[in-house]
Amino acid sequence: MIAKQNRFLLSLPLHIFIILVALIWIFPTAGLLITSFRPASEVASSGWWTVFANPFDFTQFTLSNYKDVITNIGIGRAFVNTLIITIPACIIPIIIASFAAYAFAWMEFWGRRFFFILFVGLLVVPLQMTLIPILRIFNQLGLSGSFLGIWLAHAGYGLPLVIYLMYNFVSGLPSEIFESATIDGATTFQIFKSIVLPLSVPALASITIFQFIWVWNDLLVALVYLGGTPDVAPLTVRISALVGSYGQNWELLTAAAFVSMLLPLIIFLSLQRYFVRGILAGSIKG
Amino acid sequence: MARVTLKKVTKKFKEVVAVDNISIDIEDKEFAVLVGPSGCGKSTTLRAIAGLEEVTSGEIYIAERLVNDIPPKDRDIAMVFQNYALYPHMDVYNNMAFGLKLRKLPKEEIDQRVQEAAEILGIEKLLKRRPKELSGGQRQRVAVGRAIVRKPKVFLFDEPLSNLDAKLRVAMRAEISKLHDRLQATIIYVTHDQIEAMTMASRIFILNEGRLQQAGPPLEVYKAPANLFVAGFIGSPAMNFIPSRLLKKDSSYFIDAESFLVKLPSDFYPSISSYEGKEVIFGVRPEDFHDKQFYPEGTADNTIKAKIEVIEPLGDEVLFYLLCGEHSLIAKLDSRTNKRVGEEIEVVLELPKTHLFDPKSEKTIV
Amino acid sequence: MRTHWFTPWLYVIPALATLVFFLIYPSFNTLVISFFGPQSEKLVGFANYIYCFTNEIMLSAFRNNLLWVALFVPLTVFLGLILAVILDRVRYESLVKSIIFMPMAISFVGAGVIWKFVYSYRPTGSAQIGILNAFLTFLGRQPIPWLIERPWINNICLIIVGIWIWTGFCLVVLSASYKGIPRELLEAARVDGANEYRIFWKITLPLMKPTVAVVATTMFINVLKVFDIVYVMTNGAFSTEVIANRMYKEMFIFRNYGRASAIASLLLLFIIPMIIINVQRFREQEAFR
Amino acid sequence: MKKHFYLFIVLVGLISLLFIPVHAEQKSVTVMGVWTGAEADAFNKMVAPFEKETGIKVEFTGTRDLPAILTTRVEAGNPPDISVMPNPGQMIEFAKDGKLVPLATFMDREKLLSDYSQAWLDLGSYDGKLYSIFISADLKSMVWYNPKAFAAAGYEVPSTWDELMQLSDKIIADGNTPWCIGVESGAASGWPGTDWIEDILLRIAPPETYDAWVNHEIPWTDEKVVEAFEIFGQIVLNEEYVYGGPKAVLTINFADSPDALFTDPPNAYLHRQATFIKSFMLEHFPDLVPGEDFDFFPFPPIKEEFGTPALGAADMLAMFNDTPEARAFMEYIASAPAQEIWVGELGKLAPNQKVDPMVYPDDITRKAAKFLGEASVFRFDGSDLMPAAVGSGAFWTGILDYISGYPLPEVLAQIEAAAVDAYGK
Repeated sequence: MIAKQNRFLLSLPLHIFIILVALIWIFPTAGLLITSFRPASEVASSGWWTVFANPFDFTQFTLSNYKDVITNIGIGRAFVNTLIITIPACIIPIIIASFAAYAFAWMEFWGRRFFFILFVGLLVVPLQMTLIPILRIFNQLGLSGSFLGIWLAHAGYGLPLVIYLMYNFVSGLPSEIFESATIDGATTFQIFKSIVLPLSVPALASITIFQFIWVWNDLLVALVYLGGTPDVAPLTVRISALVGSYGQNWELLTAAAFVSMLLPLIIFLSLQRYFVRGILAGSIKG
Repeated sequence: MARVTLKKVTKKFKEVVAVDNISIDIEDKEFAVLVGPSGCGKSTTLRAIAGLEEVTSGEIYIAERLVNDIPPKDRDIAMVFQNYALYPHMDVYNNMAFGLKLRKLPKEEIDQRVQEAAEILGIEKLLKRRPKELSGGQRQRVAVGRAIVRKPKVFLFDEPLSNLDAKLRVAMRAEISKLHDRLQATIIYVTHDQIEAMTMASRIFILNEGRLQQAGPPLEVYKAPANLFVAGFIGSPAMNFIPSRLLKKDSSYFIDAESFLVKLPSDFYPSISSYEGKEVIFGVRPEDFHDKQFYPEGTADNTIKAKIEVIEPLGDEVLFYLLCGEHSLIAKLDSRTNKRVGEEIEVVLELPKTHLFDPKSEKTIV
Repeated sequence: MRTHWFTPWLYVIPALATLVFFLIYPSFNTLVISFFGPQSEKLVGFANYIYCFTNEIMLSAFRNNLLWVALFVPLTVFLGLILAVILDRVRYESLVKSIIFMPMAISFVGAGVIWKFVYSYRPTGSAQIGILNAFLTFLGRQPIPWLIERPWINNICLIIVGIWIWTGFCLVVLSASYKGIPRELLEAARVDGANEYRIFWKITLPLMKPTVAVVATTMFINVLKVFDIVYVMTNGAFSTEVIANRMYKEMFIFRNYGRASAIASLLLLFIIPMIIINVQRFREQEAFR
Repeated sequence: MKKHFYLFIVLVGLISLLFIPVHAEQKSVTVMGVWTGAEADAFNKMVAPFEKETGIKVEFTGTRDLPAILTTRVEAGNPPDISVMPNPGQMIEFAKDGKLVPLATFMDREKLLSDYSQAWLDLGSYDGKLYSIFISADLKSMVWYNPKAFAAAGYEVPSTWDELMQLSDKIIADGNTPWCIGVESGAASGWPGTDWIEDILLRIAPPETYDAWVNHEIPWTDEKVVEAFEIFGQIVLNEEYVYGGPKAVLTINFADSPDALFTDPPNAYLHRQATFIKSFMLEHFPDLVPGEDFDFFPFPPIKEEFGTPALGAADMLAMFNDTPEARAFMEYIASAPAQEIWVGELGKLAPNQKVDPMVYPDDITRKAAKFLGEASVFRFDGSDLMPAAVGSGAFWTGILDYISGYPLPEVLAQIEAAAVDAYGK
C-alpha cells in the first residue's frame, strides 16, 4: 500500500496541471468580468488587472454598466422572448433527433446507412446559405416573423449534430436490454419511451446544453426569421443593439456578455449532475 | 400445453450458416437443454424460438401454433439473458413489473405476482434497489423473477449461470431445477457447460456446427453417444479416443492399437463384422479403466500396461495420465492405487462399456 | 431489432422532412446557384470554382484552414480527452469542468471582446491594457502586436481563441463517454501492472474511439465552418482569411451569390473524406451486432 | 414532478401560440438600420412626434449585421418597408434590381429642391430617379487637436500642407509625436485609412480624377493614386510621425486613437477624423469641453490649385414597400423638423438646408456645417461608392497591408485585380 502522503505527492503534478489549465481558461473571462465593472474611460486607458493594485478601493468599480444594460434592453421582455424561442427550439430537435437516432441505431431498413451519412454530412452546410431560400418559403407559408418559424429553423439547423451525438450514445446501449424489452412485450415506441429515453439521460443532458447555448447565443437566425422589433427580439438582438454602430461601448458589451451568460451557465451547472457514471453498470456487467 | 417444435429450421447470417436444418420436438413441461461448444448455434436457435432472430427457413411451433411471423411478445415466452439485461434505470420491482404493465394488468395483480415471485426467489427485501446495487447472484434472481411473473408457457434461458462464480453456480443449478418442478412449465435452457446440461435436463440436445448431433435423456446420451462428437463432448474428463484396427482371430474380434490388443465382447460382433481389418476409433471413458490390483476380472484379453505420467487426486478417485505406446490416456482409478509417477501400471478395460466409431463418418459403430 | 418495414420510417421521417426543408433543399439550391453569376442572372459554368482555386485570397484562405485543421482539431480533442480522464480523479472536477465549459456559453462577440483584451497592443512605453503584452513588458521585452504578426503568430492567436471556446464541448462529450467505461477494465489493467500512460493508450482510448471519432468529426466540421472568430477579430485581414469568412463576405458584403455558393459547395465537398471515415466506423459497429 | 414539467411545456407552448401573429394589426411601418446604442435612442426620439401625429407605429430594428439581414430579406421578398442603405453603392444595386420605390412618385419635387442641394439629390438617385433621402451627414476632412496642448507648446494651427508638415517636424524636434492614427475597427478595419487616401487625392488632383478613380475609369496603379498613398505613407509609415508607429496604427481602435491627444503630456497632437469622433472623445473623457479642450481645423490643401475640398459621408434611407405609412415616414424624415431632432441628438450635420444651425449642440459642429456648406468641392466617401468587393473589401485590406509594410506596387496591384473583377472592366 502506498502511503497517503506519497500518493498525494504522486498526483501533485496532476493537480498543478489541472489548476494551470483552469487558470488559463478563466483568465480571459476574469478580465471580462472585471472590465464589466469599470467605467468606460478606465477600460480604454489601463489594464483590468490594475484594479488589484488596490483591490479594496471600490470607487474604481461601477455598477452603471449593468444598470445601463438591464434598463436599456428592456430585459424582462427580452428574457421572456428568449425563453419562448429557446425552450421549444431545444425540445423539438431533441425529440425528432432521438427518434431518428433510435431508428438508425437499432432498426434495419432500406437506405439506413445512406440516410445516416447524409444527415451527418449536413453538419457542414453553412446556415448563411440556407437563409434566402428558406425565408422565401416562409413568406409563402406566412411563417416569417412567427415563433413557430424560428423554432422549426433552429430545429433544422441543430438536427445533424443532435442526431449524430444521440446516435453515438444510443447505439452504445447493450442489445440485450432491447431484446429483453421486446420479449417483455414492449413495442418499438414503448422501448423508445421507457428504455431508450431514460437511459439516454446523460446524453440528453449534454445535448440539451449544446442546443440551448446555440439557440441562446444565436443572433442571425433570430434577426432573419423573426425581425428585431422589441416585442419579439431575444436578448442577443437587444444586446447587440446596445453596442454602438461603430463597435464602441465595450464596457456595456462586457456587462451584457455576463448577463446573457448567466442562464446557460445555470443550465450547465444544474444538468451537470446527470453526467454520471455507470447507470448501465448493473445491466451489462456480471 | 406448450410443446415447442422446430421443423427444419435454418438460420443464415449472410454467408454463415448458424443453424443448419434443425428439427427438435420439445414436450410440454420438459426441461430441455441445448448444449454445445460456443458457436454451435444453440443461442441462435434459442433466439429464433424467442423471435429475436428471423429464421431463414423452417417452421417453429409453440403450443402447436406456427410462430414464425408472431412477434416475441405474443409467443407466450419469457427469456433470461446471460447478462441478465436488467433495466438499469428501474428498481427491482419495476424490472419485474415492466412486462406486466405493458400488458395492462391491474395494479393489484401486478403487485401480487411480483410479491409471489420475489418470495419464491427470496428477493423480497431487494424490491426497491437498482440493478447496480445488487450482487451477481441477486441480479440473476431478479432476471429469473422477471421471467416468472409473466407466467409464460415456455421459459428460455440463455447461459444464465455463466457469469456466476462456481459455488453460486451449483446452488443456482439446483434452484432452477426446483423452480422447474414448481412452475410446471416448459424450459429451454442453453449452456456450453455439459455438467449443467447433465444435471438439470430432462432431455439434452447436443449441437455442433449448427447441426443437431443427438437428443435424449442425459444418461442415455452419456451411455450411447450417437457419434464421436457427442462422445467427446459429454463426460468429464472426456472419453479417450484410440485410433486402432479391428482384427478377427479365431472368430473373435480384437482391437489392435499396436501397443495393446484387447478382445471385444461377443455382443458387439453383429454390428462390427463389416469393419473387419479396417481402421476404427476405439473409445473408452476414463471411469471404465480399473486398477488391476483391485479388479479381479482382469485377464490377458482386457488388460493393458501403461506408464504413469501425471497423477491428479480428486478425493475418492484419482486421475491418472497414462502413456501406452504412443497413446495418451486418462484413467479415473480407485484412490487406493499407490503407484507413483513414472512407474508402470496394469489397468483393466471394462470392455462392454467401450465404444467403436467409424473414423470417416464419425458415427458410432457400437 | 425486427420491425415492420414501415416502422423505422415513422421514426426517421420527422428528421428527414425537417432536414430536407432546412438543409437539403437549400444545399441543392446552393449547388445550382454556384454555376451562375453574381446575381444568378447568367450561367457561368465552373467560373466561380476556378476563381476559388486561382484567387490569391481564396488560396490563402485554404492554407489558413489547413493550419486550423492541423492545430485546432487535434488540440481540442486531445486536451478534452486528457482533461476528461484526469479530471475524473479529482474532487473539484465539476468546478474545473464548468470553468472550461464557460466559453461555450459566451457569444462570439463577447469572446471577441475578451480576446481583444488579451491580445491588445499599445505602443512601447504606454500602459499595456492587454494581459499578454503587459506580461511581456513586465519581463522587460518589447510588446508584440499579436493579431497582425503574420503569417504564423496571428493565425495561431486566432486558433487559440477557437481552442479556448471549443475544448469545453470536447471535454463534456468525452467525459460522458469516459464515465461509461466500466471501472473494472481499468482496474484489471492496473492489477496487470500497466502504468497510467499505457492504460490510457491501450484501454481508455480504444474504448472511447467511437466518441473520439464523433468529437473529432465535429471539430473538423467546425474548422471548415469557422467564421465568427475570424470575423470578429480580424475579418481576414493580415493573411488570416478563412474559407467560411470569405463565403460570408461574398454572400452578404460583395453580394456575389455565385461565388458564395461555390465556396459553400466546396465546403460540402471537403467534408466527404471525413464522412467516408465515418462510414467505415459505421460499418465496424454493424459488424459487432 | 414529471407532470409539472409537461404542464410547464404545454403552458409555454400555449403562451407562445398567442404570439404567433407577432406583429399587431396596427398601422405601422418597419424600418431597419445600422443604428444601435445612442443612435438608436436618437432615432426613437426623432420618430416620436411622427408616431404621435400620425398614429403610425414605427417598428425599428437596429443591427450591425444590416448588410446580411437586408440582403437576405430583400432576396427572399420580405424586405422592411424602409431601410438604411449601408452605402450609396448598395443603394444603386438595389435600385438596379428594381427593389426600391422611386420617391418622385409621391414626394413633392419642389420642396425637395428647396430643401436639398442638387449634390445630395444626385447622390440619392440612380438613372435619373431619386431613390433615397439623406438624413444626416458627417464631414471627414478635419484635423482634430487639443488647443490647450497647442498653446502650451506654442504651436500654431497650420493652414497649408507645408505648414502642417513643418509643424509635424517641429513636434518631433520637441521630442514628441505629431499624429495619432488608429485603423482597427473589427470587421471593418482599414476604413479610416481609406478616408486619408480620399482626402489626399482630392487635394492633389482635380475632382474629375477622384470621380474617375471611384468609377474605376483610371486604374489603381495611376500615378495620382500612387502619389496619394505615398503622401499618406510619409506619415503613417514613419515611426516618428505617428504615435506607436505603424504597428500601433494597425492595432489601435479608431475610436480609441484620439485618446492620445488628451494624455499628459500628450502622446500626440494631431488626429484626422470625421465629425462623429467627437462623441467618442466625450465618452472617454466626459470632462472635455468642446472648443476648449478639443477643436479642429480643415485638412489643409496640398496643391494650391485644388483648394480645400470637403469629403463627407452620410446616412441614407430608401423605401422597399410602397405603403401609405412608408410614404408618410419618408416625407417626415426628409423634413427639417425631423432632421433637427436627429442631428441635434447626435452632433451630426443635416443635409436638409432648412435645418436651423442653432440645433447643433456646439460651435464645433456649426463650424463643420459651415465648412461643409461652403466648400467649393464636395465629394462623397469614395469607398462607399465603390462596389463592396473593392470599397469594403480590397481597399480596406490594401490599407492594412500597406501600413504593415507591403510594397506599394504590390498592394495596388491586388486592389486593381479585385477592382477589375468587381467592376467588370
